[in-house]
Amino acid sequence: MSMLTMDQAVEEALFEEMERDSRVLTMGEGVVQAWARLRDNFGPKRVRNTPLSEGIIAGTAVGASAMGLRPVIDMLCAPFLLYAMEEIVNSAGKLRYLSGGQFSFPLVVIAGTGVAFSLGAQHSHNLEAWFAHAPGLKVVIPSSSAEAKGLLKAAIRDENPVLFFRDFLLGRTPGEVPEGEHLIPLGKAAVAREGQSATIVTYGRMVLTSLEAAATLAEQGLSVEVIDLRTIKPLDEETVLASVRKTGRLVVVHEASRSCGVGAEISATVAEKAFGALKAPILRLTGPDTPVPASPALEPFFAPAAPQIVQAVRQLVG
Amino acid sequence: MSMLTMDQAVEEALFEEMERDSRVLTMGEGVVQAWARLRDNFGPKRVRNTPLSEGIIAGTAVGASAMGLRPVIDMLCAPFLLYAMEEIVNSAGKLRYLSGGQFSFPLVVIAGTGVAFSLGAQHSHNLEAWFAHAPGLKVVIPSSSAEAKGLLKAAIRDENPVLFFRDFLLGRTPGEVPEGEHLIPLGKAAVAREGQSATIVTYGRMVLTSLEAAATLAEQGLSVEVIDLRTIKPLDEETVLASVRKTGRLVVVHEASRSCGVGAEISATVAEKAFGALKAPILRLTGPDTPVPASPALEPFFAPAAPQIVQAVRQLVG
Amino acid sequence: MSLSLPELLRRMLLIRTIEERLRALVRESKAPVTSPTTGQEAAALGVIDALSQDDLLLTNHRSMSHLLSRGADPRRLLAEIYGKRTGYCQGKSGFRHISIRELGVMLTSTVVGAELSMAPGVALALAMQDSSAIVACFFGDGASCEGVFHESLNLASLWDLPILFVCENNQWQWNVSRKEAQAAARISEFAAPHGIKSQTVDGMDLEAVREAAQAAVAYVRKERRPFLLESVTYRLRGHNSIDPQSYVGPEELAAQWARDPLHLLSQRLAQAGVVSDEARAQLQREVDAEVDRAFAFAQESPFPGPEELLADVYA
Amino acid sequence: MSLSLPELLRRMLLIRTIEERLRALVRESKAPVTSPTTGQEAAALGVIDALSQDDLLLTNHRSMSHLLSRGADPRRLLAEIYGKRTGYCQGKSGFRHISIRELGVMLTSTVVGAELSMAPGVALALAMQDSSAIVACFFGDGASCEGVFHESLNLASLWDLPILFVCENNQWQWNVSRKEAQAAARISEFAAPHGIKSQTVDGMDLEAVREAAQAAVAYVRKERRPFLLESVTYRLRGHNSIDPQSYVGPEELAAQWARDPLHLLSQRLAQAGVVSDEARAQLQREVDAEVDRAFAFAQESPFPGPEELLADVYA
Ligand SMILES: Cc1ncc(C[n+]2csc(CCOP(=O)(O)OP(=O)(O)O)c2C)c(N)n1
Ligand SMILES: Cc1ncc(C[n+]2csc(CCOP(=O)(O)OP(=O)(O)O)c2C)c(N)n1
Ligand SMILES: [Mg+2]
Ligand SMILES: [Mg+2]
Repeated sequence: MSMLTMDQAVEEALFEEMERDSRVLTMGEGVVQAWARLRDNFGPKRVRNTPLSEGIIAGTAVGASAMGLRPVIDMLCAPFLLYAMEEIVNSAGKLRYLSGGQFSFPLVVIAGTGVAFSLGAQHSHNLEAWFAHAPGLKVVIPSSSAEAKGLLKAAIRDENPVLFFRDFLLGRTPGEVPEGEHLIPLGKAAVAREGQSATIVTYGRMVLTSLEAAATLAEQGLSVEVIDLRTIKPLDEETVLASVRKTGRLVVVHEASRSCGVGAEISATVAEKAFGALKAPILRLTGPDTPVPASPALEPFFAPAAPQIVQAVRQLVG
Repeated sequence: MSMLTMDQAVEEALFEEMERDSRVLTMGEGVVQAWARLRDNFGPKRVRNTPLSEGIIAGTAVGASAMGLRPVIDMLCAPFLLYAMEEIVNSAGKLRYLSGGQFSFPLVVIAGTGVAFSLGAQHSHNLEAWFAHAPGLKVVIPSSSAEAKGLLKAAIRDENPVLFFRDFLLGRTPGEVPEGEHLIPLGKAAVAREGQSATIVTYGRMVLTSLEAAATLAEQGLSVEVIDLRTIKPLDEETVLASVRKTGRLVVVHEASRSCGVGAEISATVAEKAFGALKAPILRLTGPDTPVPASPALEPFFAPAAPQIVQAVRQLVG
Repeated sequence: MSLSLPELLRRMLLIRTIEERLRALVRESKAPVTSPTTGQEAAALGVIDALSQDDLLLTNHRSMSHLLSRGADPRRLLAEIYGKRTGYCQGKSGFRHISIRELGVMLTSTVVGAELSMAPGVALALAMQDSSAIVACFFGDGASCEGVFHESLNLASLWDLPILFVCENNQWQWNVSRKEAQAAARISEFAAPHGIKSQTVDGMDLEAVREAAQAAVAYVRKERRPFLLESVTYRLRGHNSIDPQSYVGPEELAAQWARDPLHLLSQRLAQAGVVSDEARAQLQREVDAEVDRAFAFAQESPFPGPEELLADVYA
Repeated sequence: MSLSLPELLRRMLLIRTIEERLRALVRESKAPVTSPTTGQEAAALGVIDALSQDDLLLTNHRSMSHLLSRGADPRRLLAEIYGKRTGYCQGKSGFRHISIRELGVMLTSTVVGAELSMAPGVALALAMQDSSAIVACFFGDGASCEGVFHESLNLASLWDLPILFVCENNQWQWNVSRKEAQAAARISEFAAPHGIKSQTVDGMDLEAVREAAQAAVAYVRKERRPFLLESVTYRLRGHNSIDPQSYVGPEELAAQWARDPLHLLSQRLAQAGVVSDEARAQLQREVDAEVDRAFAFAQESPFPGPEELLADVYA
């Protein structure tokens, strides 16, 4: 075990995979500075600064991955992905299918997510739901440095295009990370905390907020289960449904806006497949359907906070 | 009343609004040919063919609308919007908010949607859920020529950016359209058919498929209510909730892929706000989480069909 | 490939014959809609003839000339167009995005500009694998209106990528004339500011295209640097096989048909005594027979089964 | 605006003083992070001085010089940077996307390239309203790597839009050197293929920039055609106010500081006897006092209330 921030864990995962597999290369604006250790060890051919051109960065990853390379591109902030949607969604997500399986696209797109540092809506915009809605892509969002390492290593080894969202705040938060070969399979959620009377399904930084709420509820004598999805797509329905069948109550928590978000998908899945087990309405605590404000006075109100989660759970069991 | 295809109804709405308001102009690849009547009547300044550059088409609409013009841009097919996400989502959707309300963006983006004509996944991709998830935008999808006219006229008069999705098949289907001033307010759903034992919530072309299913069910003695959302965002929760409170059963139907689609949002909203009224699980019938195949042998299996809807409703009431 | 002039003529006849047959059949709804390359055969064939077998191609929605020039089997090609299981993409693609990996035809997209966004990655892989192969990226004049065209040129120049950018400037972007869409006089002029060499050639003259392409290919292969070749050609048919071209002036169209690359080549080979009119008539008969067989194969081939809807989404 | 040389010097002092103050305060966490325009004051001021009041501007994340040159109130500007209700955007923006409609500063986006995508629409509106005003679109060398730069140039040329494209080529794109990101020698060279006139000027020399800008503005206003002006300047500070610039060579940085536009102008005005050293010291004292008041206003201003989170999403 070593203590690493999520950003350090990402670099460690990249380092190990680049050492393991010479086909892995990284590209992006400033990756040479961000991942100096990679540049020093693997050289300029495999760690490439790019022009400020998100479209061609993603398109290049698509072309390179079809040829057998395993590119990892850093798009910095999720909203910058909007210049690369054509390449990620129309090309990487569809050309395997449209070609009758002639090509595969083992690439990873890293993008920063989360409401932080008064960045405002053009840097802070949680977009994971979009990539879950589009076909042919996988989506992961770690909630800790250890998850970041394990999920990124698994994403790099996956044969499909994977969106890897890195939370800005967690990026600077230290946490224990297993040394060496630490892999977390895509598509498997984790039970972050076991409980009996209600289930909280969440992911990314909201896992910490939810665990905080669960601790408070425990003091109040309420045992709550917290599920950390880890992978948004493919979704680990089994784990979610099993928990809800046990507790009968569900609160979904995420920072992204509400309409057509991941919370809607979780809620709808449960309302269809575990309806009989439900003892109460399914609640969603999410970011509002607004852009993210930059003012430090407004920013803290965007994401759900622990007290709201506590209140929501109490409302369900009340 | 006159019989018009949806495409003709769109042109009629544009004609009337351009006549009414000299600030309205249309831009896009081939609009001069697509809307020859507009070009003939309103001239080259207000009906502009553009370069094959979706990004700048959308960006130009953003800039022009902030200046008080009311641009309507035709992006042809929804997947081509992927070149314009930055302009639509980061600029049109966020710059009013980030500027503290200094600007508004009264623009309309028209895009073709739906699985049709063996076009394949790069022309056929239903993306309405994305724009519902992003802040600051409105989304409408008509299910008939009359709705197309009424919703487009209302969208052009709206002070906000509106995505207007035009179904390819309905585009060529004739239907009765009221002459002149026919407006359908954004944010209001329609009860396309009244019923007691179950509610089908749907939109766009799937309204026709759902009504077909409802007719079959009626013959079988089952009265089903069909709700035509018309506007995807802002969502008319009241109408949906009122219907489910009456029937106690809900099937959501759309052609778009399942994960994080509009159906998930409807289901989650009901599972939270009308849970007490639910007598059965909420079912979603949607397109699969796959790209759209071009083969005429596969294309018909993508969208939900009437028999599946019939079966789903019977399962709920069974 | 360096094919003989008679063989080059045969391929042009094959392309023309298949596309005109498709246009005839679509009117009787006996064929799917396609996007004819009629008029652009020389621009495609001249470049592809200058490539070697291990070079890679990217094309787009208007690919018939590229695919057949490269040696695609007309039977599997038509089967794909008909959406049949025996097609190169198992029927999933239809005509719009046909890629044929076994022939080095990579990653075809029908989204205009996508060929340009993917080409650098394909070339980067060749560079990192120390291959001597190069990438030929075929795109239209309309694609050069998409910003990603410039991003692609910049990256190719910056990273020394072996890409032959081939712009088939056919003067049309769907029903919009290039002049209405682009201020630039020549598309090749966009290369220089990015530090890329370029040339503009008469795309109706097969031998001129081939000569220019041979020089360009040699440059890209030797220098491992990009090059932009613009072929000035013309879309003699509509945007697709059911487009009546009502927006094209009849005089303009007539003038362009007078430049028909197939006619030009036939004439020249006849005059040079390389392929006599009789020999050409014989070639045409052989081609007709081959095309008959190909259409029969495509029409009689089985469709994919419904289970295919869910196949090949993920690897 | 055609300000007097002493007033131009005063504005440069004001910009420099505010930004250096912000850099000092951010270290004590008494100010938010910002992106200094230090080194680029002349490139901004020289152009904005050549504009008239009814002309419109688009800027980006590095806007301090543009906003203060245009006459923004330092108090409301700093209040916005601090996220206060009294800021130009009611605190919603922070420093990254400050637009000031009352000064004609439109639609500021922090997404690189967005200024270029929105400028044609602003200019189109002016054209359709038969206004004599023009649009000045300020962007960085990095923005010229985004494809939309070329889409913007093409449309502006094609539609005769009155846009003065102003590239502040400061040699850096965050921590990436321009040479590592762009093959082009000069960004102004991208104009010609689109049929647009251009000029490259020394962005450190206020009078040179102003002279070039006056000619460019006159051309755009009279011809109703776009023009591309490239100012060769340098980002003397980090990408943002906490960036140590560790990736910049010390000799290079020293050499560039020797070109400091504020120093150059002060020197020139002193030598010409227009603004003596004493007069400049006096100007500096006035500026310091103004800046003190502005920071006090910003720091003491109220924050927006929580209800503001949901305000101004829709019109
Ligand atoms: C991004 C995008 N926009 C629009 C279309 C619709 N479309 C298909 S082909 C075409 C014209 C393309 O012109 P060009 O690039 O010159 O190729 P050509 O058809 O002339 O071969 C258009 C507008 C598309 N497929 N992709
Ligand atoms: C589309 C996009 N990509 C990346 C960023 C992150 N970013 C902010 S400023 C910047 C550098 C911009 O360089 P340039 O355009 O030269 O402007 P400068 O900062 O030098 O003034 C980068 C990469 C962004 N804001 N938007
Ligand atoms: Mg063309
Ligand atoms: Mg710069």
